[in-house]
Amino acid sequence: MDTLQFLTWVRGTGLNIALVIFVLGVLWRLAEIYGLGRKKDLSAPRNMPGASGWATILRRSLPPPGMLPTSPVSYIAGYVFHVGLAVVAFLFAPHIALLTSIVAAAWPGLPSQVVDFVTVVTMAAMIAVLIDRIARPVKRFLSTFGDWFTWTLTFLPLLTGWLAVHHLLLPYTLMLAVHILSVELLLVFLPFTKLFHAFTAFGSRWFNGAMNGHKGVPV
Amino acid sequence: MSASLDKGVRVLKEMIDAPIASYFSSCVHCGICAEACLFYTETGDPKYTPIHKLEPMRRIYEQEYTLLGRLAKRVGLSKAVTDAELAEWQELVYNSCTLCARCSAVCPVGNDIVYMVRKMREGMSAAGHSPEGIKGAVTRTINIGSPMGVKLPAVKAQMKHAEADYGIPIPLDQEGVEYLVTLSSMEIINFPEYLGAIAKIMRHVGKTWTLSSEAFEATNAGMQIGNSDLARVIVSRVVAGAEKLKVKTVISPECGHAYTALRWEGANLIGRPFTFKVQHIVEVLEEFRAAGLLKLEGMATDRLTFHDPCQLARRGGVIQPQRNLMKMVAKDFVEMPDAGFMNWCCGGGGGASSIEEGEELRLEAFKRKKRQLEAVKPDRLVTACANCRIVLEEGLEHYKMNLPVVGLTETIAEHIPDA
Amino acid sequence: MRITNDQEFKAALAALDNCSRRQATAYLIRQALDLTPDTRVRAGLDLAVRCDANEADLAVAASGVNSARVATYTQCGHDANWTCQASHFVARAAQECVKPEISASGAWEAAMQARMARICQAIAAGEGTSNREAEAQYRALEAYLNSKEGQP
Amino acid sequence: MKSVLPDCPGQTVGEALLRRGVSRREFLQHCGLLAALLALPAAAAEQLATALAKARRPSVIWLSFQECTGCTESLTRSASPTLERLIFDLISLDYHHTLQAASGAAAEAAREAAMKENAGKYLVVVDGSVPLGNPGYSTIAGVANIDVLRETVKDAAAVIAMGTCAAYGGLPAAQPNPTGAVAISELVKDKPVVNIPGCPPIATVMTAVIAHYLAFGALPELDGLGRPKAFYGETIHDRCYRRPFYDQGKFAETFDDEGARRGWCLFKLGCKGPVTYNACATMKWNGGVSFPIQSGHGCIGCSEPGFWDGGGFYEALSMPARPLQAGVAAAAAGVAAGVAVTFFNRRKKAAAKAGHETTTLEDLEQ
Repeated sequence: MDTLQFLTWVRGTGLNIALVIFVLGVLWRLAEIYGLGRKKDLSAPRNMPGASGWATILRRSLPPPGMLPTSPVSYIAGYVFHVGLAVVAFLFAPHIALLTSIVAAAWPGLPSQVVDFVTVVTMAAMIAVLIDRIARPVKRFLSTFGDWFTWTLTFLPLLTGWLAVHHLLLPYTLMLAVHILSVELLLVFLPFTKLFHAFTAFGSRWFNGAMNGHKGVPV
Repeated sequence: MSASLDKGVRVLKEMIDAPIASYFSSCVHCGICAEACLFYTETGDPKYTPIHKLEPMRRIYEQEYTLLGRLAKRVGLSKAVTDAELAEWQELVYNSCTLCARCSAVCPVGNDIVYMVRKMREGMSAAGHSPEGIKGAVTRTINIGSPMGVKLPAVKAQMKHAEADYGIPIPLDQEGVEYLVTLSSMEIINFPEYLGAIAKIMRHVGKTWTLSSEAFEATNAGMQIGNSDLARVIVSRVVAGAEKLKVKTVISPECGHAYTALRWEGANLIGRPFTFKVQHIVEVLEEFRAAGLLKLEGMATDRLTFHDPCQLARRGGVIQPQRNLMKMVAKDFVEMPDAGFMNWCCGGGGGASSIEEGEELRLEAFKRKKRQLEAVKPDRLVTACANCRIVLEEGLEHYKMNLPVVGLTETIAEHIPDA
Repeated sequence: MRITNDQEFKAALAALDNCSRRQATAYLIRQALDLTPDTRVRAGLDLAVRCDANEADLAVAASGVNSARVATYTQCGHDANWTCQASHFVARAAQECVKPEISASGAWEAAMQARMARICQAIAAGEGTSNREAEAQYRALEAYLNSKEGQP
Repeated sequence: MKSVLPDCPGQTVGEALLRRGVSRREFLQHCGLLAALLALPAAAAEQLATALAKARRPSVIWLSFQECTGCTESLTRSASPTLERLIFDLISLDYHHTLQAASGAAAEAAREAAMKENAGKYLVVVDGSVPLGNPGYSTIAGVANIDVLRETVKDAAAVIAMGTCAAYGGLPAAQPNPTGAVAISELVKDKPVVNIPGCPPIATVMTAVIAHYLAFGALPELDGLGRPKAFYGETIHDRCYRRPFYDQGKFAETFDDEGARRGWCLFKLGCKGPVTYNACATMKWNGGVSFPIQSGHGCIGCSEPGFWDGGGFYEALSMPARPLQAGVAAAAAGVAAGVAVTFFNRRKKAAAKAGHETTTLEDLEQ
């Protein structure tokens, strides 16, 4: 298999396989989780402005009072790499072109140089959280194979994409194929690892917000 | 698998619902919950990381309710939960967790960790892995009616004493009054002045009220140990008493978990909504204040601060009322750092204070409260939970800090002019 | 002088100066000393009856009495031992006596805590709720006042 | 450098050029250009000129197999007498069944004669792929391509695979490859093979390779795919004059929109420039007039292996082949599986609940 065939495979069959597993996996996992249901709360609710599931979905995007200094790396590098991932994934022109073909909607992208800069910053932030995971006793204590594995899964698309754009290490065609393959691996594993928080974090925040909101506590 | 373990696992399977599944699926092992937990921040031991306290429950969730978990269990990659493991976790689930919910308030993905610990305790207690101290409290509550073995004659003696002290009659078993006042054993035993303060306040605002000979005890050790079957038996007594006397409102005493047990868990335990309202005494006082019924005299000139009981504030939604009340009686009211919603636990909530073997850890955790107090240097510390009060006093005594601790209700009562 | 009820009792306490009130209250609390084995409480009361007690001595005594008080709390969820609880209330009563200033309401408070201690004893013994301590306190206060009158 | 120059009698390149009226000055200029194209240092131009002038015209045998003659067209259709034209004229093209005057037995006799006279010294240029499926798919004078190739290459000095078909199999080898077409490099293992892919290839590349060979007696440096690095070292995208628009995120969305008129990047219209290694963007076509992207059409990647099967010409490189169909099917299956798993999990939970034994005080003590 030469590199163009490899690229063709990852763009065609490979992507199809990855998308099928991703879509199937996401729906399966969502059903597995939310299908369990919960009991109705029979206690009399206390209404309080800002105490609801929806409010918590938004509010939890910011560190609660006093928490930022306790885990600065988790928070700051966490923000940087999450925002960075979103920018790189959704505002890079070739990615938009790809998504447009799937969701039939288009939006303006950012100049390549900006995306390039964001990619570097994002990778730096991811390395920072990795070092933090190794250096911080709690994080190291909690870490399992899954944590290292998912970090790698997330980092590879950034690294390979950046190397491909800069024509480093491997010929562009091969690197582009490796890049797409790394994204496919990410898609395949996302529903079955902690990366699934990309979906469930919103549900979790909603439950937390709704259940405490019932008590009039804006969590 | 022993019968008790089997039972515990089955209870956990029953407990796992969509929120718990969502929470376990969302955790990214960021460790931020540890930073919110005083047992971690004061000891630096990572095993006290809140989400780690749920590890056995997480495995049962994965093994029973997820595709990959079932596969992993089948091929032996995921080990079944054992009795020895639950025994090891007992310390984490009870001694080092006061159900304070700070972790639930900070988790970036929104996990309500304390909700899970509460459910985890259901399985732990069913499997026979709960601390002797809380077991004793539950046994006494079921058999005697109070976690501390208080019987009606003792209550009557205290009533008589308070009547003598304040010169106000204390009604018992009066039907059709507005308020049914409940007590915690702590108040009957250690703080009888609470009862006198209530009598004084009720006379001042002109409200009708009563104690009940059947439902004087508001606490619920069944909820602390985390067993709904037993908690249901206990809460049913209050429900029966309140419905028998046809009161409009049941007042939960200055006790944190009693409020959670009555206000939030009660209706769910008995499986139907209450026919009466449940309010914490602080909420009732706030209503009196807002209605202009509290005409207080004099202001304390010493520096006062308020310790928020977790179950009242973060878990109960009562945060502003106590501040409004404090400002009525204190010229110099200062807030500790993180006060209110993010307040730090005294270290003895959720049944932890009745676990003898947990005392050393509790005192270690108290360092957080000590720092908070040192930051504002108050002359007196006010709170609204008898358990907080004693845990605070013990901590202050241990660290040789000379700081009186008083209850909010009696502080308000002190400023009510003599009739 | 004869004291027959709490009103008269309160009035008599209020009429005293600070030192006398401390002395009188300490005598009252001593009526309940049989309920505590704690030497810190006893020592505190011994100091309180002396009019020459200085603030430093009082502070040391107060610290000891406070430790005795906190140590005898019945912790949440623990089985109540009413006999121990009686000693808690004696310590609590004694605490008022070792404060630098003892107000009339503080003295009343101390007396009530001592009565509470006696109630605890009654509960522990499974007796009724009749309170013998009030009468004992009236007599003790009368005796104190009479002894003071005898002095120049 | 070991000389493999053909030591045959006849004109040198220099003599032939002089006879055709090319001045030494012009010749030197051409050599300078060639040196630049071959990415040689400036001093090499003089060396190249000297060596080239002395070189004898080599015998070249051109074999055409499964091809369309487009490669030959590319070489011969130069609008003006360009350098490649001059050089091309100055080899001794002894066999080329499209261009030669002779036909039939005479033509084949010419090939045999050239091979015999220049054994070990002649060059073989091949355009088109060789069918391995059935020898009868493509024959010359009744002889299967594979046999002609084997016979001709036996005594050759080197082989140049002209065009994508010869280099990689090209269009005949596109799926499902009915003739079993293969590239020349898969059949010739004992002689140096230079691939000059492109559909068609740039003529100058071939002349430059021959010039290099004549001047230095060796083939130029090749990459992993057997292509001269000097021409195939960078992608079209790297050298494209529209690259700044790509970097700014300015793309033509259709062939007649404002972006297309302004000459923005054609990436979204399927340009394969980013994965195509060729010199079109720098050397251009028709005497440097233009190249596909300049004329408004994206690169189709014709010089890459398997380009025909590399996805639609008008699908952007980042585009998946057919994601929607699969996605919809997966979504449907996911919903069905979700309903099933929900039912299963709920039943399991209900069973645990039904099996609930009310906890008594004794249970706490287990």
